[in-house]
Amino acid sequence: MIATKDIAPAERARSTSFNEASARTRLELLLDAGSLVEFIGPEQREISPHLKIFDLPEQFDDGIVIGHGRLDGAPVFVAAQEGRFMGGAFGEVHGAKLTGLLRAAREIGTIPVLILFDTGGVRLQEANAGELAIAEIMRAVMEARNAGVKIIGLIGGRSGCYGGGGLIAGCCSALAVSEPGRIAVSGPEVIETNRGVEEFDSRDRALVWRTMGGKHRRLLGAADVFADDTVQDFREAALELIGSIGAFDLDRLKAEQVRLADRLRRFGACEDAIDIWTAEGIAHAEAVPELPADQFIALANRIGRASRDAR
Amino acid sequence: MEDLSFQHQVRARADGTRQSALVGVVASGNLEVLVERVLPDAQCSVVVRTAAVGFGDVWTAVVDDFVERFSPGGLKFSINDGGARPDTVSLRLAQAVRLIAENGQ
Amino acid sequence: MTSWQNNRVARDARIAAGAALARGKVVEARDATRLLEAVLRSGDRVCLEGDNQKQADLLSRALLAVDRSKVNDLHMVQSGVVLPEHLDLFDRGVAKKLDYAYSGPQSARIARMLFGGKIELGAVHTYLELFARYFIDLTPHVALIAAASADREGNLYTGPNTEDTPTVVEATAFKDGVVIAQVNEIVDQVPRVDIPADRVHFIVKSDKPFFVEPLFTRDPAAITEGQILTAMLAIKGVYAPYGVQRLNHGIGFSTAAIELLLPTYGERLGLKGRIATHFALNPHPALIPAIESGWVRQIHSFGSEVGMDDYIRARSDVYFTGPDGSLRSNRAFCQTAGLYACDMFIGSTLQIDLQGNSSTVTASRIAGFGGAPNMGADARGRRHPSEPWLKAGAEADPDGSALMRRGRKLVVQIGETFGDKNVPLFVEKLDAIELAEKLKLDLAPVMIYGDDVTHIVTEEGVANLLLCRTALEREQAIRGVAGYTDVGRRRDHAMVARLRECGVICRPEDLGINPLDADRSLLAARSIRDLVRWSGGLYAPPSKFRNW
Amino acid sequence: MTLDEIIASLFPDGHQIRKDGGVIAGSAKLRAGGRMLVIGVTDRTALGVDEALRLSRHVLESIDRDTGPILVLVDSDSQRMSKRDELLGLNEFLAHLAKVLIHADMHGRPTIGILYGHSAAGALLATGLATRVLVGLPGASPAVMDLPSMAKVTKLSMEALEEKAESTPVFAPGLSNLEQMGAIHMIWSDAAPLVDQLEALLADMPAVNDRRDALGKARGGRPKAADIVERVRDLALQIR
Repeated sequence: MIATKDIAPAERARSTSFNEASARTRLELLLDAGSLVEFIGPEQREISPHLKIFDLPEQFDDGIVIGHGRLDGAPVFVAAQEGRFMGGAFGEVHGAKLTGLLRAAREIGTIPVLILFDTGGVRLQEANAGELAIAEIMRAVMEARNAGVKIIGLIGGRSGCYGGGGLIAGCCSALAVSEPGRIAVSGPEVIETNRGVEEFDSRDRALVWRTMGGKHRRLLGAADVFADDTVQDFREAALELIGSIGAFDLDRLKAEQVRLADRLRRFGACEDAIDIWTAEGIAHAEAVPELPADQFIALANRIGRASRDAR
Repeated sequence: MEDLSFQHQVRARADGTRQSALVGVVASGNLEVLVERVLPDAQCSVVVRTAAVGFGDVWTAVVDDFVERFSPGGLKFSINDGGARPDTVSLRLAQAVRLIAENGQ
Repeated sequence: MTSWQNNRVARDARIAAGAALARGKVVEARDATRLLEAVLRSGDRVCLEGDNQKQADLLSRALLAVDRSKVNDLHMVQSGVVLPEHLDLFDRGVAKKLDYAYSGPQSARIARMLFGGKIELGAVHTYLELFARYFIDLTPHVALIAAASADREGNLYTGPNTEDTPTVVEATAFKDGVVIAQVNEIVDQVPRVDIPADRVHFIVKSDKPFFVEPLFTRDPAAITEGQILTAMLAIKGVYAPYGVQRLNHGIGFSTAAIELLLPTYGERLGLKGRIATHFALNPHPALIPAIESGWVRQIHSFGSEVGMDDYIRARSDVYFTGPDGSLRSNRAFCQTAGLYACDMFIGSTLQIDLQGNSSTVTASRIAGFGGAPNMGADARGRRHPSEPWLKAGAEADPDGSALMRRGRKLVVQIGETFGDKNVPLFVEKLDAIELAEKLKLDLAPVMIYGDDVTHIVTEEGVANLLLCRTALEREQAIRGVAGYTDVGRRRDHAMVARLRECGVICRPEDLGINPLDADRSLLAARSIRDLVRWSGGLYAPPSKFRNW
Repeated sequence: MTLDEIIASLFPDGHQIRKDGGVIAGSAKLRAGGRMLVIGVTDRTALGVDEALRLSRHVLESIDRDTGPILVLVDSDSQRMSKRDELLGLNEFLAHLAKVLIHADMHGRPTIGILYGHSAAGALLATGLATRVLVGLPGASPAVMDLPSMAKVTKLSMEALEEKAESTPVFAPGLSNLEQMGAIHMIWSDAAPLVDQLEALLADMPAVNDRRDALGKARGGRPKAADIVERVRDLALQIR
């Protein structure tokens, strides 16, 4: 295959909000122009076999686009969840498409995988199938990484990266996240329901974002790159990560153990993200959410937490 | 859910060479339209699966106007509808025709 | 001997009774109910200030707690019935009769209570009507108002949300009434004097700041392609041909879309400086990009909006501000400005009938009128000319003498043919009529009468009703933009085609607009975050609108 | 069965297994010889950052120190749903535990999960579902999503949901539903000594490859997953 130099319509990618774009548009603009080829596209009509039980509408691609394309000429596998269809949740077919992609990537061993998360977690109406699909994806991610595959998560969609999606993200080689991106296991409403509005007011969106949002995750080192909310920025983040990820081995898991233990020790008693940021030596921690992207990136780099070799 | 199907004879074949295209997403008040170039040039079909039951006559009117206006010969439109408003349906159908008229796969 | 100062004597007696609970004018919050029991008399007309943005909530609760054997059967005369306590007063029998203007969040409950006979209704007014009646026959005996701060003499600072306060105080204080203010804080010196101390008799310091809701914030992220198309049609099909510079916008998403298209689509059409330069409008965050791009020269406001304080302060060329730098709003003056000084009102509604009458009443809700009917009405008393006003007048009466012909205010109804939950905008018969029959009202609650409406804009096109010469033309012009609603599908296609030929109806393609270009990329801001960026960080949106 | 009964029945030849704040850790002697690392969650404890990190530490220490299979006993709540856990990045802690278990399994330390009580959502993903073979004990009551919560979100009545659950294993709680999915490989008998069943499994461990999709297909619980996985894999391999 002849490497085509970056012919992406960078201008469109630069002016398109990743947060707002559809799964397909994200991929079209993220990859080199015209290079996206879908596997089991919508015309195959591989819909969920379960939604009809609940008299709910199906989507032809079951809410996930998978395929391959090129990034600066080099081949990549891609998967993008559509966060607007059932909250991007994992169902049987949705999950199986990603599992198949990851298993192929493991066998090939050299082609990186980009996962554009946009999910509330398990799809309620097929909860058992969805939960298991997530377990299979986690396993497939680790098997692929073990075989040398770089797996990069890009998180900036409107449904965030919740539930099992958060666990899969935790299994990836590296993550890029934008300000509107969120990564967590339990959603804000779930916490409020379980703990009461005094502990967590899910309608206080500033609280939600500073607890789970992209900036906090970047400062914690849970994500390695902070992207501005454009598709072009995520493209550049993906390229940067592909270029910088090293090989996976047991030492990384040991390093992750140390990294997470250190986090618990330092911040385990903090009540709020602002306390954590303050403990990191940030002078006006309460102003972090308002920082523009360039200033925030400079700050995050100065704090210097990353998980690149420790995950 | 309700299934609806419309078949039309049309004046002319739709522009473009692309074999299929997809616009929209299935969500509340929204819909996806999958358009495929799979029919003879003088035919058009629209197949709908909708969450909003009992609006067959509105769909008929929307599809009639659409076919009259765009003459989408050779195209099959498959719709999954999350209860979109008629104007949104018209817009997505028009977007689908535009997208499949582009060059590409 | 006839006494001519009974009211003043009675007022002094009320104040004396209340003074027993006060230190100077200051009364502790815990004594608020006792204060009201001392000052109020059964059957009093009471204004319990309920604005859009500023609620005398502590005084509402205090009034609700009065001993019913001491105070009952009050006649509430207030513009906004918006807090649950406002209606609890009637459930408890503290109040009996109601004259009001707006009941947004309580619209369903007020309908039930009216139907159940819990409330004796005077009338539902527009703001200007109710304010006018404060000075004629509905003058309050006692006004319970809200302000941001007070000094110990009783000078009040209302903050950016001055709204109704000056009007209520004027009517009450100068006609032997008692004015009681709840304030968020008592300070040595107020930032500016909005209400002079000699009109204020008691001050109660609230335990927490009065409740303010962001009513005028529309998240650009929720604006649809349909709303963008409709906004493009309005700009190119109405604003541009009439050259509308002085105007009022409603608070819906369609007008928010217009605000966000001005610096992009409007700029491309070369309309900057030619349209939308002077507004009677609350500080809509969605207008920030247009202001920052130099479109907007001046805005006068009914009230303020949450999060806009710093922005307004820094843009005093555009907004009205006090010596302290913060916004000075005034509902009565802004309503008057909207009525007499604006050439156009554009806003959305819930129902439009075949004559063009519109209503926001549904069978189970009485939201009241607020200000829209004053904005959305031709001002028959207007005498000054302007280009849009004269042009509209000429369209309505092409054969009249130019020197004798009245102009017309442009009253534009904008909306998508189907609203929330696929409810059609166009109906054969307004729910307001059904409601009037059910409640035996003398008058159906029509928001804007059809004969005041000049244009209807939907995603299907623009209908110019000024050009219609017969009732039948008018009906078909309305059907002709009613899309796939039942009303729209029952159009006379031949007549609609004719109306299109003579320019009564303009389709997108007639205006050179391709519906497929109605894309969210046209919006100058696509998120609240974008608005913050446009404002240079001065706009501080409330938490519920954030995604960062 | 109680945890003590289960441990006694699994390891009649002796064990050093301790419980501490809902976390189980230790090792036990296998009848066939050698030892087995035993970890787990008990007393329906919610799995939060602290618990997950202790469990992963036990596994990592054992990887450096021991050989032999690893057992994960599960009677947990869901993940801990709290502000503190999410603030600290619970997703990383749970993923880390799963990764450590998966890595061990792939590198000569075969993993077995035993679900003997409750478990749900993120807790199940990080423990039982991260093992090679997940065994269910009679009476276990996993619930990915509980029906009352589902009723709230779907706006369906409990009766309607229960009726739907009759015809499909795909959403309702319960061991047999998860078994039909392929998530639970087998359900052991509590009438026979668990040690025999454990030894039989260890003697005949399935290959390290994840075959749960095929199980789900064979058992009729997941009609499409295995085929979709295969089709995508084939398509993707063609680009080599």
